[in-house]
Amino acid sequence: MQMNENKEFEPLIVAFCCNWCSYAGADLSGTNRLNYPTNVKIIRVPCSCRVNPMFILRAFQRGADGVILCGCHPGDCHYTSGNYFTRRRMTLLFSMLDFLGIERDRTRVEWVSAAEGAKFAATMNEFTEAVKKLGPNRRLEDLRCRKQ
Amino acid sequence: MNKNLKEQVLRASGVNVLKCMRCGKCSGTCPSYDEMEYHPHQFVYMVEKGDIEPLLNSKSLYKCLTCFACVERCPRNVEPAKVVEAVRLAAVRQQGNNHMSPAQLPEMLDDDLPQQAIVTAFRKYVK
Amino acid sequence: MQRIGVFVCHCGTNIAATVDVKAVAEALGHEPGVVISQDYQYMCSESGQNLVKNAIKEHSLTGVVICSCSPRMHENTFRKAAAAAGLNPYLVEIANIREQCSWIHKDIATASEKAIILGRAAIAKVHLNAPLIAGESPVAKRALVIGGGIAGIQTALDIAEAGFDVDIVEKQPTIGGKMAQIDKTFPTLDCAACILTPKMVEASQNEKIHIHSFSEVTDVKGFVGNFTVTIKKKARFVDETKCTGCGLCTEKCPMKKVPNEFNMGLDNRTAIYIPFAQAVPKVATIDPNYCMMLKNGKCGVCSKVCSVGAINYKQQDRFIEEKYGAIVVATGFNPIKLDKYDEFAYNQSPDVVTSLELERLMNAAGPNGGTLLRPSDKTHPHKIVFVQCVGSRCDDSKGKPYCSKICCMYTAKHAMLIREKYPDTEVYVFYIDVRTPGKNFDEFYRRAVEQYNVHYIKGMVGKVTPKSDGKLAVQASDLLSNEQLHIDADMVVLAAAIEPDKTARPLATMLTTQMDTNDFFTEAHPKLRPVESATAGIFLSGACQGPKDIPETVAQASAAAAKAIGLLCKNSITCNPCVAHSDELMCNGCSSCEKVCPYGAITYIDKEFRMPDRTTAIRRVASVNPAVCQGCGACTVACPSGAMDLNGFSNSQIMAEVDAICK
Amino acid sequence: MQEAIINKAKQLLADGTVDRVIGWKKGEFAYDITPAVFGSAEEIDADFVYDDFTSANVSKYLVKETKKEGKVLVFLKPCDTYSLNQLIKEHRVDREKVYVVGIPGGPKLDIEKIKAKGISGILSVKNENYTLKIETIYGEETMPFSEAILDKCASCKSKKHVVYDELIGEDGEVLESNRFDMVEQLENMTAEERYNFWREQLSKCIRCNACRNVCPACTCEKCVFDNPTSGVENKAASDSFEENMFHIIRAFHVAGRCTDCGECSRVCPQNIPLHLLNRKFIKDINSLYGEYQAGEDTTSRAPLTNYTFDDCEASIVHERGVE
Repeated sequence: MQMNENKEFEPLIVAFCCNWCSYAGADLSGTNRLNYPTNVKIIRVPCSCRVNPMFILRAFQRGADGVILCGCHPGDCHYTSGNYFTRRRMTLLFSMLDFLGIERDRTRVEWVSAAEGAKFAATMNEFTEAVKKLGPNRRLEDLRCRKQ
Repeated sequence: MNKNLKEQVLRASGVNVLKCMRCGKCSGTCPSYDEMEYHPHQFVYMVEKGDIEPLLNSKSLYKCLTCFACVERCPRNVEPAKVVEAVRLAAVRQQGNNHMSPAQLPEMLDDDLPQQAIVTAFRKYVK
Repeated sequence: MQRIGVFVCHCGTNIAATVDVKAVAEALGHEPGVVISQDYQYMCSESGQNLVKNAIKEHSLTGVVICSCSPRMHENTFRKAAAAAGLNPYLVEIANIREQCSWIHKDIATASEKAIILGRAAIAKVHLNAPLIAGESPVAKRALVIGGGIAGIQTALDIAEAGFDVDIVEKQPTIGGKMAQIDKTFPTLDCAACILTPKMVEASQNEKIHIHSFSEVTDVKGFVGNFTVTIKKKARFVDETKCTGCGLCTEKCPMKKVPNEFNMGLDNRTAIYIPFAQAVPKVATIDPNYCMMLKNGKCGVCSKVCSVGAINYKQQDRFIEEKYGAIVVATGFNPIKLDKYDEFAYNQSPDVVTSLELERLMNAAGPNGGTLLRPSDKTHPHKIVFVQCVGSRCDDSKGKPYCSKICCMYTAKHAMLIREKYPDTEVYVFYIDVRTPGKNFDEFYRRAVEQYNVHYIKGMVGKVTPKSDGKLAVQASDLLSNEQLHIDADMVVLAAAIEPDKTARPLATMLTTQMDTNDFFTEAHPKLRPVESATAGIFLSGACQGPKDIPETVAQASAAAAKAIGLLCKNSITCNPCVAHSDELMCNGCSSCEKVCPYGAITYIDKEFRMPDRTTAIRRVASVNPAVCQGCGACTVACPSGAMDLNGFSNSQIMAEVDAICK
Repeated sequence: MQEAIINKAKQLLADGTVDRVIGWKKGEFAYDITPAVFGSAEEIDADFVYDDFTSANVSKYLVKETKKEGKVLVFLKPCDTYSLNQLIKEHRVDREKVYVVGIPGGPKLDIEKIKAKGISGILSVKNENYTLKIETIYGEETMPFSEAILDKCASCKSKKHVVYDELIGEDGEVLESNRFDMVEQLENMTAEERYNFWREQLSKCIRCNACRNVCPACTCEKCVFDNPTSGVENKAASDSFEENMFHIIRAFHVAGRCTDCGECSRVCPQNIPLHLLNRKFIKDINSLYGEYQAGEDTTSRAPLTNYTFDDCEASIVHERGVE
């Protein structure tokens, strides 16, 4: 997150991508030279079900303005059932964050297959825009981690 | 093709005609088949195409006994009898178009006439 | 103290055009623990790899970060290079600055900035990487085939051919399965028995193949290469080793009114029986539901007539345990029950039969010795109506949602055979679509129409009513001529949908394999791994995976055998070291992790622990089998105490990456 | 009731059915009832209490007690039986080592509500026909029973014992409760209002860990917040984020396992309505994945270790309710 008087707010987006579909989808958008903002930084995980809610909170704590989780489409999980668990976990986690008054648009789950390079880029563009509109994450930040 | 009419029929029947796999079991099972100009499977197909006017004007509408044999036996749960019923309903609603208009009302007012009859007259039609 | 080497690749201009690689190498060189940071034209080239290898040796590196293309491209390349230089390959991390940076961004400043952050994240992660050693697990050189139909027989023969021992477990008293009941096969019309029975004999005579007939799998433990299976050998009250299959007992048995399941109940057998003449093993079995000796102790005729003393009324179920390296499931199919379809009068008239019943009626070894007669009055039928898609292609509430695949072809076969043998018989086939996608299949169907004059009518039978004169009133639609037909038929044949055998679901639970909603086994990948289940070491053969005809079944059976042989050939299997592991001190034994594991890799053991107050207590803790775990990490999140973690993607590693990115 | 319970405890100790009894004893004050383990009839005669303040759920004590030799007798109110069942399901308690006697449940009294009436120096509280006769050092006071009942009892979900060896008194039914009303109210606020509500509540948290320590679902050998290698170790919340994180993670860890016994809010010294977080999860689970009551049985799959192919997507959170 960078905030400057004369500079537009640039959100920091952390994207967790499963190794088999979404990370490959991200690679494909690179191969096809499809642009998305540098704000997005990808972390590779074996499966979307590896993503612990604690990682998402940690990202917000350390200054992320949005967190997006990408996995294989339901039914296509490399590990057959991982993303089904992800779906339930994240639905409940996001609902809880919403319940606590954290802006909904800071979190998202998107299913991106290895063939959907275009969808990956579009999703990242869209998500970055949405988070940009929200402004810096203030409701779920750790003040000690705020950068000056 | 009459899109509104099709939508009306689909909504009234609650049937998804796209589920039909055109096996013809409905017509195979229909006891009034020979009385009908359009047969149960044709009802489903013609509604899907939006080709509903010929059905509205066909006597077939009133030959369906609503015995529900086709509903019972349709392998894909399309429920043709409900489509027939919905088309029948569409026909009933359209017939004559001679519903009463409010302008006619004052002169018809009669102290002896029950109010309910007037209200009903708005909805009803002369066959 | 960590000594980390960072290597930034130009990838020609692929990276260098939009990322200032020199600046990235410079910036990352200042990260904690980094002792050398270099850039190079092509890191994946021979000389690039040598650069990495030399640096590992020169600087005694404890970790390597390569900033280059996607790890999906070259992670293995650099891991191998590290291993060659004496560094554990799992101490290498890749920062993806090509696909996920240089190729998507245009501005050099921001792209370089991002590349530095990605590099930092990889450095933060590699700080926490632990050397991992891929474990090895031995492979038991024996395969189990569950199901002794044509699929199981073919698989067993192929595996035995490769020199491995194979056990076939078959729940019926004989192997052979559905194919043994079939009369002729499409599209060649050769007799099923003539091609199947030699294979049955071959299987029984192959010394590598061990047939457990009249047996069931009751328990499966273990994992790929190392399954322990319990097989229940059901009591058949006949000593298999003594019985010669002479059949005298079956002739003398006084209890002759037992429905003969091999002939689909169309005739009767005796309480002690051999299913059919070519049965393998050719051994008698006593049906305890009908045997008077077993029911009330009165009879004993079979025991008296048996010259070798094979009858043993006191025989008990026996359980044997065996170790296997691979398991092939070949549980096959059954026609569905037709109770739901009243309109076809299947339960009201014996002359309404299923296609499999018709096979028996037409079979030379069947109840009528091969003459087609109506079951009701044993007269010759002159008008036969075939109904396709009975229970197939239905809405879920009405039947099976899938196409049963084989019915179109066997119906054409039946129609053709009847027309050939009894030209005075009229045959009508009511169809929705005729599906003949196979070699010589459509030609076969066309022959039925053109050469044998079978009446194919597009439409469906709506109602069958048995009449007082013994005829069956068939009411059907003819969609092409738009009329309703009324046919007085002598017989109606229903092409019943097929479904997986009832034993498949409990078996899937034992094997921890997956099934679809129709109880067909799910393959590991619908296109690229069609004969493997998602569970390592379990393979799928034949109709247990989906409806199939005989050639397809045999093809898949051999494919499954090839996969099983590939596994059995190995002395040991190398395991992926990036697997989950549980910290026993923290584990609660709550079973949450086990419930989300798709591979059944987690078991629980009772372990003694010293408690803080110096007493000892037995606690239940999770234990991950590294040979079975595939490393998805579902368990790590299900675990509330954080006892479960994943090698290579540990909680602390991922959090270090998050921190580095958010810094 | 107290007498019947004491007699039952002594009888089961005497005939050797059990070796220890988990019940309650008086603390410093009459209303200060705490769980206790009794080893003999004498100890029971001396200290055992069961009255309108005996609200503590003792099922969690079985985790430790059943690790020891012998069988343990436990008296459980209907809500407590759900907790025990959940512990049995998660293999934290060996059912064989527990003898469960089901006893009638509340409503129990909340001393804070009595004190809130300005009544202090309380010596004893008696319920006479649903009027509380409160003896204090300043004389006797009265107030209606209904105004002093615990919040968790006011929204009681069930009077049914889901696990027991025997019952004292009659078994009841699962009740229609209004327990989700407050969650719904919050859901209908704007995000801003919700944020302010929770900041006000959670900022009171002093991280005494009472909620965690009393929670029958929080029985980890070592809590992630106490584990220096977990990456989220945190002994004291020094920032608003940490106040939030502790409670979000705790609620998430018990999601699908929480039986809604309400102990977290009852013991919170800062009166934070923590149960609302758990109820939010329960409400979501019920509406998204079908009715599920943790602890109702010992075999069903918990919602978070289960799935269906057509579960809703996480985006449902973005689509419903008030932004």
